[in-house]
Amino acid sequence: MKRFLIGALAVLALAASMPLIFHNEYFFFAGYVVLQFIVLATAWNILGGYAGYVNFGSGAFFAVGAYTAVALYKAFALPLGLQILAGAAASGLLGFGVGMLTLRLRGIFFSIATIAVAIVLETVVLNWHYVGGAKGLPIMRPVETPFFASHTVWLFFVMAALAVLAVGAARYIETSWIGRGLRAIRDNEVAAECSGVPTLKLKLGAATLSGALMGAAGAPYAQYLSFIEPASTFSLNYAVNALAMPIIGGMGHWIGPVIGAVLLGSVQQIVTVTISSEINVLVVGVMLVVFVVAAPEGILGLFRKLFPSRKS
Amino acid sequence: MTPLLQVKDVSKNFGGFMALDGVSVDIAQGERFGLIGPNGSGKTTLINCVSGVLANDSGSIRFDGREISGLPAYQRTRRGIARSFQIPRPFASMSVLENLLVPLEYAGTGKLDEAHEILKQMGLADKAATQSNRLSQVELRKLELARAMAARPRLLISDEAMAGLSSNEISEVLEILFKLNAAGITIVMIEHIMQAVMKFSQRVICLDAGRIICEGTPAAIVAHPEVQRAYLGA
Amino acid sequence: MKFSRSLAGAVAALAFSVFHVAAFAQQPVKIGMSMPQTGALGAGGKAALLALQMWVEDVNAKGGLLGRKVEFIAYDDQTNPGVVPGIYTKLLDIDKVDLLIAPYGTNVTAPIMPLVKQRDLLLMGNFSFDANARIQHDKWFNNAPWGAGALAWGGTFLEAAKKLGAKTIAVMAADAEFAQNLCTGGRAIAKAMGLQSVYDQNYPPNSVDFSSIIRAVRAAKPDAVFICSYPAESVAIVRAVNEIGVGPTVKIIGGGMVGLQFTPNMEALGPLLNGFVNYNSYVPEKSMDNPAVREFLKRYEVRAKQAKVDVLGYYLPPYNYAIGQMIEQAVTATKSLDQKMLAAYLHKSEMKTIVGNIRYDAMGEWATPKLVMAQFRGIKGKDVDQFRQQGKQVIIAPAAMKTGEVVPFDKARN
Amino acid sequence: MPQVAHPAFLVMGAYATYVLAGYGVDPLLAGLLLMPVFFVFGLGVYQFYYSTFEGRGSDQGLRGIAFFFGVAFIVQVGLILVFGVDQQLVDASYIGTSVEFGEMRIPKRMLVAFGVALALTSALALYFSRTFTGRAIRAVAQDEGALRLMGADPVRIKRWAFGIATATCALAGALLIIVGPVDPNVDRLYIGRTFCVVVLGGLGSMSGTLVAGLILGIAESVVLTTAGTAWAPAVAFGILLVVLGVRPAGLFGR
Repeated sequence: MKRFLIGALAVLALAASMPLIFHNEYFFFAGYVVLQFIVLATAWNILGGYAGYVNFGSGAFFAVGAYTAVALYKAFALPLGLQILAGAAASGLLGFGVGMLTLRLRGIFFSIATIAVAIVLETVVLNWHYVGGAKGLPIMRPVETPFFASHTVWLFFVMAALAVLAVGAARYIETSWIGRGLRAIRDNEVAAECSGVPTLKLKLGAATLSGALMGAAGAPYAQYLSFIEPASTFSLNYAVNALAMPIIGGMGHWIGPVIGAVLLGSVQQIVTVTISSEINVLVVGVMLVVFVVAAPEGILGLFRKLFPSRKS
Repeated sequence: MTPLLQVKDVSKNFGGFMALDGVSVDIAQGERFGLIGPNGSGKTTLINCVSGVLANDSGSIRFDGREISGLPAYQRTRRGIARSFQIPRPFASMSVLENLLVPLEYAGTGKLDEAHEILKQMGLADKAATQSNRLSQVELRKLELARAMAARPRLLISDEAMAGLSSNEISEVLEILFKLNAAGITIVMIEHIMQAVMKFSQRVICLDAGRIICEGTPAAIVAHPEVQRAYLGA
Repeated sequence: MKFSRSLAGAVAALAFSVFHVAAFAQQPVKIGMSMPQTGALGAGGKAALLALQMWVEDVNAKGGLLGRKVEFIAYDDQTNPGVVPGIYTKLLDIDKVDLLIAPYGTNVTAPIMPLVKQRDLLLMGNFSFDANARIQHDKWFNNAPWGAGALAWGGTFLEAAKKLGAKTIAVMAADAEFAQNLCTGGRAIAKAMGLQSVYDQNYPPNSVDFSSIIRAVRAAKPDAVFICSYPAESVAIVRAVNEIGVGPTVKIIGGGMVGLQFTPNMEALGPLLNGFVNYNSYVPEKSMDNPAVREFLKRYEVRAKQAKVDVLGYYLPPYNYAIGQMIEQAVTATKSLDQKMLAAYLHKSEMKTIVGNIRYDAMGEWATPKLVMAQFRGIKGKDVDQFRQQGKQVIIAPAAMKTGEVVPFDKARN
Repeated sequence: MPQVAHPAFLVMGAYATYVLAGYGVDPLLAGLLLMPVFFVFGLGVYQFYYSTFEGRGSDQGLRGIAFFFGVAFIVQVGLILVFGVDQQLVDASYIGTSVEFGEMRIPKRMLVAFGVALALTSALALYFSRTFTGRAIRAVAQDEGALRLMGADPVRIKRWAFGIATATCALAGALLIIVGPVDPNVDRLYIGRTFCVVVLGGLGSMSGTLVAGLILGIAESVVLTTAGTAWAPAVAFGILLVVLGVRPAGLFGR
């Protein structure tokens, strides 16, 4: 635990000192996206990887965070910190609600319900004119950002902090009794229940936390783009990436989603500079299928196979 | 003294099919109890209702004098009802030791020593670090029992723990169950292998088509004409 | 043989690059933009892009800007507003462009307005409608013939409706930046004119089936139907009107239907267009004849055939070429790429382009709008060349450019 | 076996029809011609799925779902790469004209689609109730063990069912593009509609499915005319969520 804490602080310090090394703002613009995917992938993994419930609607949780933040920013000019908290709360609530509705049923119903929620909410936002409806809403960033070179750098740092928080939470869950309970659910839900695991409560908890983290990741989105619009905020790409990254990285360990997000996220960011964005999401889809078929334990699994002597 | 488990008029209906039809039975503290009956007679349904995997449609189930029929399964486990499964359901991604840690942490004492103790008792001590999907059939059966024991039950329900085992392995498992009972744990055994049930049980009931057709000592049950008809005639 | 040929090629390339270095001793002037090349506005965007490329070639043939070669960078935004901010950030931070042109269309321009305002950059607008109304950026110059507000569209259309004796109106509009801006203005004008609204419906962008909406319009029995739509929807609406029918009460229909000006759409719809009254930037009528545009279109057509884009190129290409001309005039006059100086010049000077002389108002819109309303008439079959003839798109307003009187919808259909 | 890739196959069917229509083939005929091709394709996909997941028996739930999700996504992006994000449509004599009933004008394309869909559903219903394989397909959903005892191989039956489902997608895709223009992103909407209808009707019930389809269609058009078209996409998913929450067995389930 101590080592992890030190590591986390080191990552944050590194993030804060990035502006000293990199002067091109685009680095932070792209880095933000990678960090955002770390949060999303880690959040997805808490429910998907540990408990085995596949969320297809990560985009919706992300968007709920983003739009909650936008609505509050527009109405009360809330500071970013509170926007993130509110976004997390709203998406957490959404996760809880969807969980209540479907977590008692077979896993596939939960998955379908998350798609359903994504479309219903997208329709709601399309018709919600206060936050721009279908046509979107331009957001003016605050003019001054204390301590940071620019607003993008500041947002980069915020997202880095969220990523550390998310990974920390995932790691805590994984190594504690909660994680063992979730894994028991994934392996055999009836046996878990008969071993004293309160399966519904645990799943609801995981769905809430997972949703909340996704919402937190979405909250700064409008400020990052200085614009928000439903189609790209609810984009299927978030859902696919949030699911592909942990599966490709390896679902069993907290570092898996991080590896997946850093790898896929950076590749996509680099590729968008040169190649069309279609090809780059196609790569994600193909990699997802290839890994699911050929390397079900992800990159981590491959790594373990190569170096079997190393434990865990 | 009130019986440990009181099942009264319990019925369960699956879309028009009466799996249990007004079953009543009391099981005393410390008893070795046998449950037999042909395939589809409702044995597993009954213990599913007792352990909370299924909810009974009517009737009452009391454990230690308190009504439990509305409770979810995990709470029943925490109160002291543990079970093994007919088809082993290990937590396949975990090691044998971790399998035990789940009930230990959620329903038992949470002490790691205890897990090792149980593994030793079950003869699985040297498999503690093995991943559970690499176990043999008999080891899986033992793991089922060991995991149930880790919840520190007062009532252990063993659902066909011996099916498919050799006679040596059967006596091994029987021995374990006798030892657990000697330590004060009430045991309900569901079994197809008659010798084992008859050797183990102090009292036996026989279910057929969701009803109890007879109840008594092993010797009396074997002699009962309805049992003979149910088993041999069907 | 093969070797020597490739060697010769290499020598030639080397010589060429040496020549390059000599001719443009400095870094090129980079001009960047995103352009919808696929998606809803793709058909128009591709044509517009070709015109801009033609300007880049022309200006480089003349020796570039400030003696430097012009390098033009354009990305496809797929008409997806969500990707536009990322593209412009990349243009500014990775490609390090000197000047920015906005993508064609309001929906894809709106997302970058905060960005250019924050960085205080010059942005040449490209057929946007009221994109700057909220942000009020002082370095925005929109090249579009309609000016600020909806008067140039709604005013002329609704006056024509009045002339035909309309008392009631139905409004249908896409729920997107452009269409909403326009129909909000249109509603206000209709109200001021005393037209009674009997049906008013927004629909989500990229709707496919309009049969139920057209049925509802028919049931409301309006005299006029004002439509603000994007290309795919415009086409679908024209088809649905033909299939379901809007009923005998409707005397005039159309107004703000983007996409009916694109040649591929005109070709595909053919006679289904008859009777529709729609805005346009250029139609081949006598009153709009302009030798500069004619000359440009002649060159454009050759290129368009090769590139397989909109062959007529009436709607966007001349205006996009004009954007290039304005940049050229401002940079040459100020001898600078400084955004402030360029903006100041654009504000105070008259810009001379192939689409006419343009002056900008304080909001960066055309001070004197020049938008026409034209009615499709007598279109037969799906032959492209008929659209080059006069009388196929009769200008019914404004009065100064009128080439015919508006005809009631059902009369123009038969 | 709830399946998330079939809506993508549906859109694929629509695009395949579009390509054939480009060579002058009538879209309906194109749909029929595509059925055997899609059937074989479906067999192949299932075989692959079986040998990598079900056969191995390991953790098929999560990875199986992820696999089909990935396949659906690849189909969608592949279509975008080949055809672009633009809407595509086909032309035929029954598209763009309508039949008049007094004041009402009903587009012929709708009548054609309705008729063909009805015929297809009836044919499938007959197939499932009258033939051995059809009944076996229905049985496999409930009890694989019993089926084995009957002497049928559940894997073969499931593969067959998958093939039929995929072949149906070909014709349904043709209907889709007859009814209106298609773009690669519509499959997401159809995931909702498909599952809504199936869950509402009760898994495995043909008549339930038909009734549920009608209910959804009526609900969508009611919302369309009362609340406005902007709300229509949410209808199917809204109903689906409510059904999942209230009555997961479906309207006609036990």
